[in-house]
Amino acid sequence: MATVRVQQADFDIGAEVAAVTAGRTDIGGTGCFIGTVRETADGRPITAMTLEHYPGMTERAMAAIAEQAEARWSLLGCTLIHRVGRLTPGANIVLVLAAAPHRQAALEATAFLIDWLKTRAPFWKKEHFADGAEAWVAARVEDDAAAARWGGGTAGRDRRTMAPGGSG
Amino acid sequence: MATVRVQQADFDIGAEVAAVTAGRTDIGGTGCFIGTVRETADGRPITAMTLEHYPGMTERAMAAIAEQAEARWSLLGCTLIHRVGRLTPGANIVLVLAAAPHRQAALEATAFLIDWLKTRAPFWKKEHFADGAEAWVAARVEDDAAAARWGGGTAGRDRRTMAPGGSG
Amino acid sequence: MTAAPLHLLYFAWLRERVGMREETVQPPAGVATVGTLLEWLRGRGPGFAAAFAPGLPVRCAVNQEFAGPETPIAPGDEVAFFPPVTGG
Amino acid sequence: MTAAPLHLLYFAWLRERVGMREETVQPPAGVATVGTLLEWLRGRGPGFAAAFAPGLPVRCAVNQEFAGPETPIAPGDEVAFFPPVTGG
Repeated sequence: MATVRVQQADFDIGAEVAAVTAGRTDIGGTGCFIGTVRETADGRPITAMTLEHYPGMTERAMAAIAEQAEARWSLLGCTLIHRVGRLTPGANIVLVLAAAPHRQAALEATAFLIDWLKTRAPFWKKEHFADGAEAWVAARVEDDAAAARWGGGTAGRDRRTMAPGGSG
Repeated sequence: MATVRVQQADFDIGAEVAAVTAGRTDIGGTGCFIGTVRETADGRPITAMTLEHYPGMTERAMAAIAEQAEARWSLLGCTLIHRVGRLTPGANIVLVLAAAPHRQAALEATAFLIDWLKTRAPFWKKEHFADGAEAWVAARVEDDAAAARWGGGTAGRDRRTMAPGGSG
Repeated sequence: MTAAPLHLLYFAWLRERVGMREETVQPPAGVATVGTLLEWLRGRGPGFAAAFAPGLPVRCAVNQEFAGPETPIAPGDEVAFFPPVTGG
Repeated sequence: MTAAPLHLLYFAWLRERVGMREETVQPPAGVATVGTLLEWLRGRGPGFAAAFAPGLPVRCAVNQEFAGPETPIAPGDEVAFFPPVTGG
């Protein structure tokens, strides 16, 4: 049903929207989100970002997230594309599409998909700063809060504590 | 700043996204909504929809709505394109784009823009049913409620009562 | 601001009922607000009576800004009548 | 389910600290959960001690499903360790 892809290459937004909507007359609204690399991270200029992922698990996690959205909002189309590898400022990172009979469902599902993608799909970002330093991006509390507002418990989510009194 | 257009012709989603984002490295997220003609209205099959508007006022109202969104969410890009004339099922009606440093602003602004567009821009839809009947679409209470959640009072909004004890 | 030449516009089913898209009118003295203009229009014939019949959801804009029945009208104003908007 | 040959994967800064992307290990008897596996890994050398130092935000998946310290591990399982995810 859903289109789920992990790729190094850029994506074509118009082509992806067309793939979901072309020839259909039951869709009333399509929501879309495109995430792009910013030139700064916490105010420090970056030259690039490297995205690493867990091949196999990533596709499974993305398919599970899409399936959740399709069921919750009776979606008529759903696309999740996430890029990996080295990306420079201005480059596309992620594309989310959700098509539904009505706009409320399409827009809510779009927000849900990107919130869950950020907290449940195994991708990791490393930032390369202009001064030569590099650092793995830390998970943001705000992203956990955004994901939590959709409920759904911790199934399919990375656990908060690995070892009691121990390793974090 | 914002791109605001009323046109009979279809729009090119990829080109419009590119127009907002190309060459920029300060955008972290772009939200998008595409409204399309459905093949049924309240369960009755339709063959087409005709969109009428108020030339001059439409562009002013759309520009005012975009300006609100740009100010509220510090948008880095904003596009509103609305088609008019006769449109058949599956055709695009409206495109909304909002680009911001972060995704929350982009997605909220996208929802705001389509909610306000539906209640504050002078467009009217007539549905042409498969059985030959036709009818002007009535305003939906749900759309008023969706628009009201953003506050902003009644400035720029059509009034609810035209004449006390009288004409509507 | 009593009698004034006005440019009137009608949209959607109001346009269909009054049978025209636009016109220029010279209302009598005393027509100085949207509400009084609407009362006067209602008496101009069966099409106008049907378009502005009490209870119908009629909206208005004066010089391309949404207006209410109390909104004043002045010579040369563009006054538009239409149903609640349904775009998007 | 005590001793078991496991396929281990490391991502992001865990990968950098342990100095490898993947390996196959045969942990001693008693290593039957993610938590006990992690304790054992921590003692395998300085890189592992740095990767699994107490207080670091380490996450885990068993057979490509997110797991907790109590999650059992069985022969042939694929067990991955990584930081909290930061995609999107």
